[in-house]
Amino acid sequence: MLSSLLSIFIVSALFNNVIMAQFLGTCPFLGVSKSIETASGMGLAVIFVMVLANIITYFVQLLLIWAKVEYLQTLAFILVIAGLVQMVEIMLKKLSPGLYKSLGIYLPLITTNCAVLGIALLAIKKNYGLLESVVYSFATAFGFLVAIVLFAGIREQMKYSTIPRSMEGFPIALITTGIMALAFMGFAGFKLPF
Amino acid sequence: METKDKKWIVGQGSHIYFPQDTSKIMFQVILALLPASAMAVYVFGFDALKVLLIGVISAVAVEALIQKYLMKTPVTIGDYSAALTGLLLALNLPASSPWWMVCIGSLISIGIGKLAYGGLGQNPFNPALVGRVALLIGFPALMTDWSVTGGYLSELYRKIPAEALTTATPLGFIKAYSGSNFTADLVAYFNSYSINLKTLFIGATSGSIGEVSELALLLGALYLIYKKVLNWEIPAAFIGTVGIIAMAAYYVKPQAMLLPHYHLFSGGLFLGALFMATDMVTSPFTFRGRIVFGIGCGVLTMLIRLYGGYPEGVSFAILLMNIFVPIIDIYIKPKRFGV
Amino acid sequence: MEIIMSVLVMGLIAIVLAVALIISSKKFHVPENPLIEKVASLLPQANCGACGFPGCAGFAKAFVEDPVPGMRCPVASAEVLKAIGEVLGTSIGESKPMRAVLHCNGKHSNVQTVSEYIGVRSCAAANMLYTGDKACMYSCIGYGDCAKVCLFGAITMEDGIAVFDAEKCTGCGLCVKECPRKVISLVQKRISNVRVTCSSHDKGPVVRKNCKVGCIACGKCVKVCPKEAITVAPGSNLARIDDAKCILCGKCVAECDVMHAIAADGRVVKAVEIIIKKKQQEKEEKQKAAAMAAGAANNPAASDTKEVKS
Amino acid sequence: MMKRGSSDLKLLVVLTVFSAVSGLLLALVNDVTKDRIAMVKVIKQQKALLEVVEPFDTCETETLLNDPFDPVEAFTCKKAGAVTGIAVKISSRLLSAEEMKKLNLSDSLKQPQAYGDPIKMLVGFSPAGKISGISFLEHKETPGLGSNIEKKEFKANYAGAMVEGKKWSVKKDGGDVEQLTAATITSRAVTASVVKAIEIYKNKAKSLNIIK
Amino acid sequence: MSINFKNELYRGIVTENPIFRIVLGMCPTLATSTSAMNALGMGVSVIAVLTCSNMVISMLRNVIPDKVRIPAFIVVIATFVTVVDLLIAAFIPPLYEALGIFIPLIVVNCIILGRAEAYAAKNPVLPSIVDGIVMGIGFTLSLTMLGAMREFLSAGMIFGYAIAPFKHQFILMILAPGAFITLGLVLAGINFIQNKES
Amino acid sequence: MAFGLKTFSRGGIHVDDRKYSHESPIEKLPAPKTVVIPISQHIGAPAKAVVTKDQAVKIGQLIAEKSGFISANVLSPVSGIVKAVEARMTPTGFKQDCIVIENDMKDEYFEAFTAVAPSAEVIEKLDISGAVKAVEKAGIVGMGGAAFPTSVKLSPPPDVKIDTVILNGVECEPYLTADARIMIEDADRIVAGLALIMKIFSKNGPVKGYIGIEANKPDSIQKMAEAASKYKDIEVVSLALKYPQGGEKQLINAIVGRDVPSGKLPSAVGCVVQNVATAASIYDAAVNNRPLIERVVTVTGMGVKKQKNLLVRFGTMFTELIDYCGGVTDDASMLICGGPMMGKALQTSEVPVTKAVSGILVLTQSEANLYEEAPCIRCGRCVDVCPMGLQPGLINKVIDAADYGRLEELSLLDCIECGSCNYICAGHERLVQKIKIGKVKLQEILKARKEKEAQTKKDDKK
Repeated sequence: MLSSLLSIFIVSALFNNVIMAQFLGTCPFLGVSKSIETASGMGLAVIFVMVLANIITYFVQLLLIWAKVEYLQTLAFILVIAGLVQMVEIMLKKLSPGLYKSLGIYLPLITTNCAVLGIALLAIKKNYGLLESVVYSFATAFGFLVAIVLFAGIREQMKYSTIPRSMEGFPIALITTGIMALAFMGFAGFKLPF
Repeated sequence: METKDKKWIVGQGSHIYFPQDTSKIMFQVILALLPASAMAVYVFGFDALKVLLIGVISAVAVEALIQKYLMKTPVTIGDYSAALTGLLLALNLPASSPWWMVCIGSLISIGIGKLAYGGLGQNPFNPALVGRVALLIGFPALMTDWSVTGGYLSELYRKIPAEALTTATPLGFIKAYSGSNFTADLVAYFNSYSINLKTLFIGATSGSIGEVSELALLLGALYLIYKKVLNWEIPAAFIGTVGIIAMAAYYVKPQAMLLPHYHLFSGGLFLGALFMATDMVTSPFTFRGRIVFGIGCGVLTMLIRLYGGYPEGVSFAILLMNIFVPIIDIYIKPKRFGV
Repeated sequence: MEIIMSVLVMGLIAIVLAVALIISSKKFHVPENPLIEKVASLLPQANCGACGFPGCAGFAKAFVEDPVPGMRCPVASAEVLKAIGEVLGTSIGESKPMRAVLHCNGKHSNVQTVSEYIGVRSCAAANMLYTGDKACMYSCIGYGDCAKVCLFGAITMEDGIAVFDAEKCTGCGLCVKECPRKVISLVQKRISNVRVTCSSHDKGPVVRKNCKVGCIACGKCVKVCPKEAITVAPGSNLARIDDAKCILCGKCVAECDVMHAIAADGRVVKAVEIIIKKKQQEKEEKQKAAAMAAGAANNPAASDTKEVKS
Repeated sequence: MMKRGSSDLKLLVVLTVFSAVSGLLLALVNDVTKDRIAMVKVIKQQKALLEVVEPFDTCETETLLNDPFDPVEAFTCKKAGAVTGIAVKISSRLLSAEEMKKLNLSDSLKQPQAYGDPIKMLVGFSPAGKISGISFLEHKETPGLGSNIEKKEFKANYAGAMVEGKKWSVKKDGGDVEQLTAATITSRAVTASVVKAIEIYKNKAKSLNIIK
Repeated sequence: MSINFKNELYRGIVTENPIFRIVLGMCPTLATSTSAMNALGMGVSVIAVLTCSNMVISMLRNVIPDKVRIPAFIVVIATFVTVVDLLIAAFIPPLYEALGIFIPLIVVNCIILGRAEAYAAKNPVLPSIVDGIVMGIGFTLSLTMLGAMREFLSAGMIFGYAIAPFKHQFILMILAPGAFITLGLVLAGINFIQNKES
Repeated sequence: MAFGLKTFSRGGIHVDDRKYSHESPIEKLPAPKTVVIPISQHIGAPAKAVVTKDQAVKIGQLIAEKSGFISANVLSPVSGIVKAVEARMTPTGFKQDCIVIENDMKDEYFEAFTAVAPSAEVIEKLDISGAVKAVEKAGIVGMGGAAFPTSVKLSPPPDVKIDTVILNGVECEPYLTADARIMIEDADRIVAGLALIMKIFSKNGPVKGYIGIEANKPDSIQKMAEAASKYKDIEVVSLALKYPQGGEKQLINAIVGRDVPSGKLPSAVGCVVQNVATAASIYDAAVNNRPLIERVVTVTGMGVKKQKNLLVRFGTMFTELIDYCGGVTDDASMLICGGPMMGKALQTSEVPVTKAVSGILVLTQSEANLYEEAPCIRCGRCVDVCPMGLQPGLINKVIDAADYGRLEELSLLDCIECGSCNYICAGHERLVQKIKIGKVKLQEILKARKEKEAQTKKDDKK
């Protein structure tokens, strides 16, 4: 049991990295990666929301199955996630201004982070139980955090180089992501020993 | 001339300099790679020479053309960096590589890996490795075609069944093999190719053209260390880590693991550790950072070799560690004086 | 049945959410700068992050509290930006438009060089090491530190000095702050401008030695100025124009005809041309008169040589 | 502040009405499409089966191993009451001892795994004990290397061969199956899965009294 | 209010092209441009969703309170996405298999919410529909272009027709790194041309 | 270079020492016809001129008086008539107020002085209460190059306890040999000076004296060791050849192994460092009442015909020194005041010798670093050689990108501008110059912040 959870964690955090291999969450990845500080803030916020969203959508899914209306999945999930994010933001602002300052400002961005909805849907598709689902979402979000922080490191360094004019901004960011994905291909076909 | 009226040049100190600049460094690295290149030609024959020449020429041409016509900046092929990238890329390819594949590799290496970031010194990833890995993923069949048509190796292969000519490198064999009688089969396999530690070290094995002869690579590296171009930290940490992990793995599970020295001498480890990971532009600034970088490369290499899908992980490991360099530079700083 | 179920489920989720939202927004209400909300409401709310800030609210917060020039929402249309400007404008207030001008004309062709400079091509660096390439210690160094800081692309470097585009200049003053030689100043943005194109405090002979177009503080311009806008402060060896008093008559420009150390742009150029033409005519007339007088006294050939000399 | 209460009510009503209307709309669309989607699924399966077995009228599905994502199934296809073929859906997934037992497979079977995720495949058998076809339903092998299993040349290793006529392992391991260049692992995984399918087929055929 | 459709179309395809100029909706752009056909399918789905949601949001823009603006918009969008999803599953099953999880993810495609916020919430119905169509067309065209490029390089085909004579395919282009690098290079090329013009 | 010699622990470079003039004995240059004396030859506030035009002065007469705590007197090096007090070019590279004196060649002294030969007994008997005053009066400043007023260094705040006095005879700059020659020819005076300094500090407890000399000067070491053997508690330390060993912090680290904390003075670890030439002049001032009017200057580099060590009066023009050495060669291209690492390039040789001028260096084209900047290839050698543990390459990039806010985090102000990074740089990047710009910008930022803090404090009080 533990080893299967660990394997879920490693596979989804590294080998099947949400950005590098799955194309989910690319917008915030490219947008909020100009400095390591904001990137790690975004990453932490994603972890927070993704785990929370996966827990709640797990129960929503149970409700949908009970009512035999599984086709409402997308609609119900996104509604719940949007509402959830908004609520968390409001509550965090009051309850923990410090945490809000470091995480809260990233929360609205997460509504449109397709990784949150995508992972919620994928967890259902993979038939994960509650615990697996939590580990899965945490690992994926952790993979996002790692990827975005590393990417932000490279971008901070690129600030000091003279990128050709046509390459500035999105082009070079995309190419960098591409080469990072190239390196992550080395994890392809990993067979964990457990 | 009168001292009083002399027109002097003014600038900020130091006014004298260490007589070893970028182009000299690059040139010396190229020199250091010559033994390995010569060995490649000896082992693989004319094919290897062809790949090496195409690699260098296409890399230099790509740099010159892009700088002249696309970027409209001064052409900097005189600093030998493009030639070095081309040479390293070629050394990382199999001898059977078709000419156009080498050219595509150069285009990716120089165009995307280097010039897209503004040229020498600004690229976060090792250009030669970007090209190599892109080719490996883009043309997997061609990149794992180890057939030879000339040189020492073809002489050697004449004695064994023709079917074996396209089979894998030692590491490739291990990855493809999953028998229960591992060690015995391995010995049989190596015997059939007359591979032993000595031939591995000197270079009579299959593989990328530059990686086969650890002896030639070490010679080049010693020259560079003597010339103070190469830092010993990264190779030492890298090779040391690989050795330790290989040994540990062997002692934990001898029947399923390779003897440690095969891990050291049969893949691209020496080429990677001595010449690719030590690329100054894409390795950390500080001594301690370089140690961390080397260890990281070693760990990732062994992870990929033991559990990954690819038989060889040196290229991926270095490329992955390149991603970490900015973070290493930020968090591992030199120890300041008086703090 | 299924249809009813579907409506019920969605309705239930929505109600629960709405109630939770209402309760939490009431219970956890935190007052905030209303401007931020106003600006945020004008933004596209796509929360795409393209501006580099975490979401529209983050952008609005940063924009209201600590606006940096060049900061903008790449998705919003021009009208939106204008509307945001209006919201903020009520609190910021208008100021007089200014523009930057250079008080030096030390082109490479005008100044002497005393030594060859190697090193960082930056005025700040060169200023710490003598003068760059130029002999004058008060000149524009010409390595373009000002052009580098200009956010609006209003400064270009031509023949070793900075050239300002009056249209693009917004008078933000960044270049004035950046210039290590302090040869840039801000003046009112008017239809044109008259300025002394020299900052040298050297004495006349030194200036003449170093530069073809320096101010030697001869004081001719002071005399000709109808509004007493030009002064030569004692010890400074340099004429300065008080921008507030200057009426752009252009007389000083015409007067400074030896060193050409006062320059004008815009409409004044025409006025100056007229004055110079007039002066020329007067001079010619005078000379003619003198020549006639002289010619009447002596032989006519003498007057010809005189003319050539002058 | 006065407006607050009413605006809250409005908020509640709008959101609820929106969601409810959306639910209604979706339910209607679902009503229209659900039969069609179910049909599409059936057609898809039939199409896949037709690739590997002789034409048939009806087909019985028997789930041998119930797994939500990767079930092992056997299809008995009949035309005019006579069995025209048996198809086995299987994947290269590593089966536990318990599962092996359930499938009635001997423990000695090798189970090498594929390179990527398990390769799902459908192996069809003719009543005469010939492999009538093989098709790969889903795989994540490296494009250009492992993905060459889709090629006719590789499939020819299996399709058309008699169940008993071949040594079912790759040449590298001393068998008769021509492995793919630089994709031994994949070839091995496919072959091992085919062996499992053969065993299942044999059991099934025995129970149907087609072979002894 | 008269609408010049030609101008609007130019806006959607060139000046405000969602992928190349505004750089929105990266996830589906990268994931579904593996082949021209997939890209086209995704594009058509986006056109449908974008047009419908723009229309409905524009109609209801005065009813929706500000506080639940985003949830309400998302509900509208999600509804249409699910409708499209179901319809594709029922009537174009091959496309459904190829696009997989990315159809539900149209919900969080920044383009749709972005247009809803930036345009439909402020404009009358007809212009909003036009905006949805032109933006959708811009998205579709650029996505298809990318898809065609990647398909050509990786398989030597466009829309499934083999047209390239070469034997070896550059498989990298069909994988994740190829997606990022191709889009990066295309954007750089557009910048290059633009810089040259100005 | 012998292995196992003491040296500092972090960074540093091995430079070819090129001490061409090491063998040539100190020659006395005749006093010039006109001397130009800048009123500011030291760190700190400029002195205030106390003479006027046409006034007659004698050797050792005060012509500019110290103004402020960190400042130094300026004495006349010749007897003659003050011709002008005006701005002239000085070796700092800028015009400064100078006193121009026409030499009447009479060499009359303003005050009488003695000629007591240095010995341990002399120092023992000496009443040191007036010593610091005498040093101050004589206008002595550090003669290693920094020109910090010596009297200030000799009178630390009462709560600071000094237990180690280090004489800096390292002369780690290549080319320069002035200190090495003084140590050979004047060892007794230097050691006596050291003993005197130790005596000044010994009122708070025992003081140990060290003389640090690099191992490439065996003759200097031998002479100094001989002289030091006559005194208690003085040790000559032979140091491994490594630049910048002459830096105060590096020298303390090399000899007593203490690290001066960032932003602090050597006195924080109980140390005082003095140049050897300074020690000699301290002895002269305190014991013999001799004013500081001349110093030894090395004229060297391949750009001058003959490399020499000259004893010259302050105010002598560089031109005269160079011409005395046979003038410049045709390919001479750089004129440097000081050593090649930290010296300042000059635009003209028409500048006077001041207290801080330890050498005049004329470099030829092949010796000098005349390369254009090439891109940084992150070789990391600058980080390896930085004696202060900074990251010059990164600092360079940060400054290039005008990201000045990050400089504080990179502890830029710790930089001692030794030029090691500049020397080693594969891209010939002008790192020191960049760092100098960065320091200015960083100081601006720090100042603005301080002002803002003060403002908010004020507001809070309100």
